[in-house]
Amino acid sequence: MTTDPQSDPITVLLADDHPLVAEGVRAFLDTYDHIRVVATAATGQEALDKFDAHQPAIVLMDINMPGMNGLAATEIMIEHNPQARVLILSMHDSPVYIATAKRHGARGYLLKDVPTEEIVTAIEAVHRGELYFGLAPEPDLAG
Amino acid sequence: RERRLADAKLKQLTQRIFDTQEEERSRVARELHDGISQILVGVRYALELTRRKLETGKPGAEDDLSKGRDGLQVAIAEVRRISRDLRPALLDDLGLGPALENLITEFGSRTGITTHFDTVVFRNRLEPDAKTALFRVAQEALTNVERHADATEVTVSIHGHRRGVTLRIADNGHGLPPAARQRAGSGLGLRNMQERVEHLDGTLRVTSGPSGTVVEARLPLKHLLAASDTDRSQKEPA
Amino acid sequence: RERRLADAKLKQLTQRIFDTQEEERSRVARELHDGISQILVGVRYALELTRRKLETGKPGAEDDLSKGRDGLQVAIAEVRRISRDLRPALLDDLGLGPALENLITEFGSRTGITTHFDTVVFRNRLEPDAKTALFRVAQEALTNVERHADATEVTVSIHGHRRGVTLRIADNGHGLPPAARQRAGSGLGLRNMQERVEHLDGTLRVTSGPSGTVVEARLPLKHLLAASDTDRSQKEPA
Ligand SMILES: Nc1ncnc2c1ncn2[C@@H]1O[C@H](COP(=O)(O)OP(=O)(O)OP(=O)(O)O)[C@@H](O)[C@H]1O
Ligand SMILES: Nc1ncnc2c1ncn2[C@@H]1O[C@H](COP(=O)(O)OP(=O)(O)OP(=O)(O)O)[C@@H](O)[C@H]1O
Ligand SMILES: [K+]
Ligand SMILES: [Mg+2]
Ligand SMILES: [Mg+2]
Ligand SMILES: [Mg+2]
Repeated sequence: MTTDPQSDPITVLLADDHPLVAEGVRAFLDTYDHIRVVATAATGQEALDKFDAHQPAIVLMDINMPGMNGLAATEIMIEHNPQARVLILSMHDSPVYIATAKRHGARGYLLKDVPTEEIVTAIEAVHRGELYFGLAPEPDLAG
Repeated sequence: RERRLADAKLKQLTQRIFDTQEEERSRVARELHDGISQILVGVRYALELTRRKLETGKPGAEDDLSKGRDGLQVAIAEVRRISRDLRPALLDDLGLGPALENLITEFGSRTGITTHFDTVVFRNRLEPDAKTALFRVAQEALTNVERHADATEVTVSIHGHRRGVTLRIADNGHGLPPAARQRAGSGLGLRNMQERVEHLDGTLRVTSGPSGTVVEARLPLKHLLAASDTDRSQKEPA
Repeated sequence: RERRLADAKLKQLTQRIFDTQEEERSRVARELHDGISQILVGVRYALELTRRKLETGKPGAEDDLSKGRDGLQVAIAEVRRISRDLRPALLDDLGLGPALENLITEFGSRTGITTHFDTVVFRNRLEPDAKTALFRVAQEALTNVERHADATEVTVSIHGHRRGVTLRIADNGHGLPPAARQRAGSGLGLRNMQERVEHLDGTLRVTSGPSGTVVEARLPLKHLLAASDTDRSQKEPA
């Protein structure tokens, strides 16, 4: 991908309850000039609040979080802000999760253990207005 | 004499119940200890090597790093599998329907048996105990189909109705052998299913003939929690 | 009638095992999925960052690498703990004595309770079922000491004798409350211990007073396998 120093960076809200994961994703994204993590959240509710406060271009959303989970938060977020671009980032590889995320209005779904560059690729795609459900979850789960 | 025989059988059964529990613990403990731990230790070596090469300026650090990363990938995939085999998160996160669908899909691709899944979506939620029991019944029944039925097709259906909820697993295999039909076999599978279902005041029916076997578990209405109308977001699924 | 009673007892036992098993599965599945997996993913991100910094010549690669290594250490320790809690490899590899010793040492350092371990080395080996049962009894008894006894000291002893083998867990806590003394409590721990021991034709005795509680499990001689004289190297320990 090429970076355009002229344009504003893509703002990202990162919601994940696991500090090691959140820190890791954040530190990795920090090495890209065209992406900026503007806020982090550790629960679904916090994600909703931070979204309202920061109006990020992209929300990177974990599923399993204490209290309201990421799927419920996504549904509510999109109900109130149809323009919100939510990209799920989860350990769950079952197509059922992916289908549920889609139904709740997510624009993309990524496994936490894909090659890390793919997170950047997906953020860019969703930011352009595309959907990103491209990954084949796992061969034995297809169908 | 008959009494002594019955006692001995009871004892055997008790031991098998303890044994299967202990076996599962041993298996998972071993998978973690001999599988995951070893992979992770391997990754650690790769990282140590990377560090040493970076410190001394020797070449090849990137290769060791990428070896470490590959090992980590394997470990992550394995942990995922072990966790899911123990209890699929789907069951708690999304409910019985999705968990069954996933179970059946995996079963089909593993065994090559053609699978069908019918579900009449019902807007009621199942109690956690009922959800777990029905999932375990389906799991046991599918294991039996794989091991004993010689079937080419299996249909699983779950639907709610006036009197409760019914789970049905039907295969087109050769049916139960006469001994098993009288539940005289030494297997725990059918017995466990029955125990689970009856404990929730439900019934288990196994019917079998040369054209296949049907396992049907019914649970009474009281295990269905009516969906509150306000809870449209399905935050706590069946 | 007696038979029906036995059936009912078996049913209860089965149900109890289902419940504890399901709980254990959920707990371990969650520990793996929400704990280990997340740590490993975190490590992966640290490694990816290291690689990116090496590739782009940005500074700090070594720090990220060492962060990754630290996370890996945590994951390895956690996997080890989960595995050992399920079933310690020591029990199968080295036998009951070492497994108990390890259990007790860990118990002491976790709880701060002073521990003593007495074992009269006996040259006989224990059957696997007996070994497992006694280990589980000790585990349950120690859990109770931690949760209920308010004790400052606990002594575990195991010794073989003419009539079999005796395991004893004695604490200096405040003893069982009256209700529990009649086994009227809703706890599963004491009941499970008794079930396990009686199943092997042994006896479980719980005595309790204001100066503490003693849990004593005895198993009959038949569960001891005489050590063959040639087998002095103890290749298959108790
Ligand atoms: N779908 C089926 N088709 C044909 N035979 C079956 C089927 N399900 C069960 N059986 C027969 O019934 C017997 C009892 O089944 P059960 O599940 O109780 O025990 P098991 O599978 O033999 O052993 P376990 O389940 O304890 O590992 C089986 O041994 C098999 O002969
Ligand atoms: N060492 C002990 N000291 C004091 N009280 C004890 C001790 N062991 C058991 N008890 C009492 O006996 C009761 C029954 O113990 P039991 O292990 O059967 O159940 P529990 O520990 O309450 O629950 P569970 O073991 O099923 O998690 C306990 O609730 C506690 O009151
Ligand atoms: K950045
Ligand atoms: Mg999470
Ligand atoms: Mg079976
Ligand atoms: Mg207890």
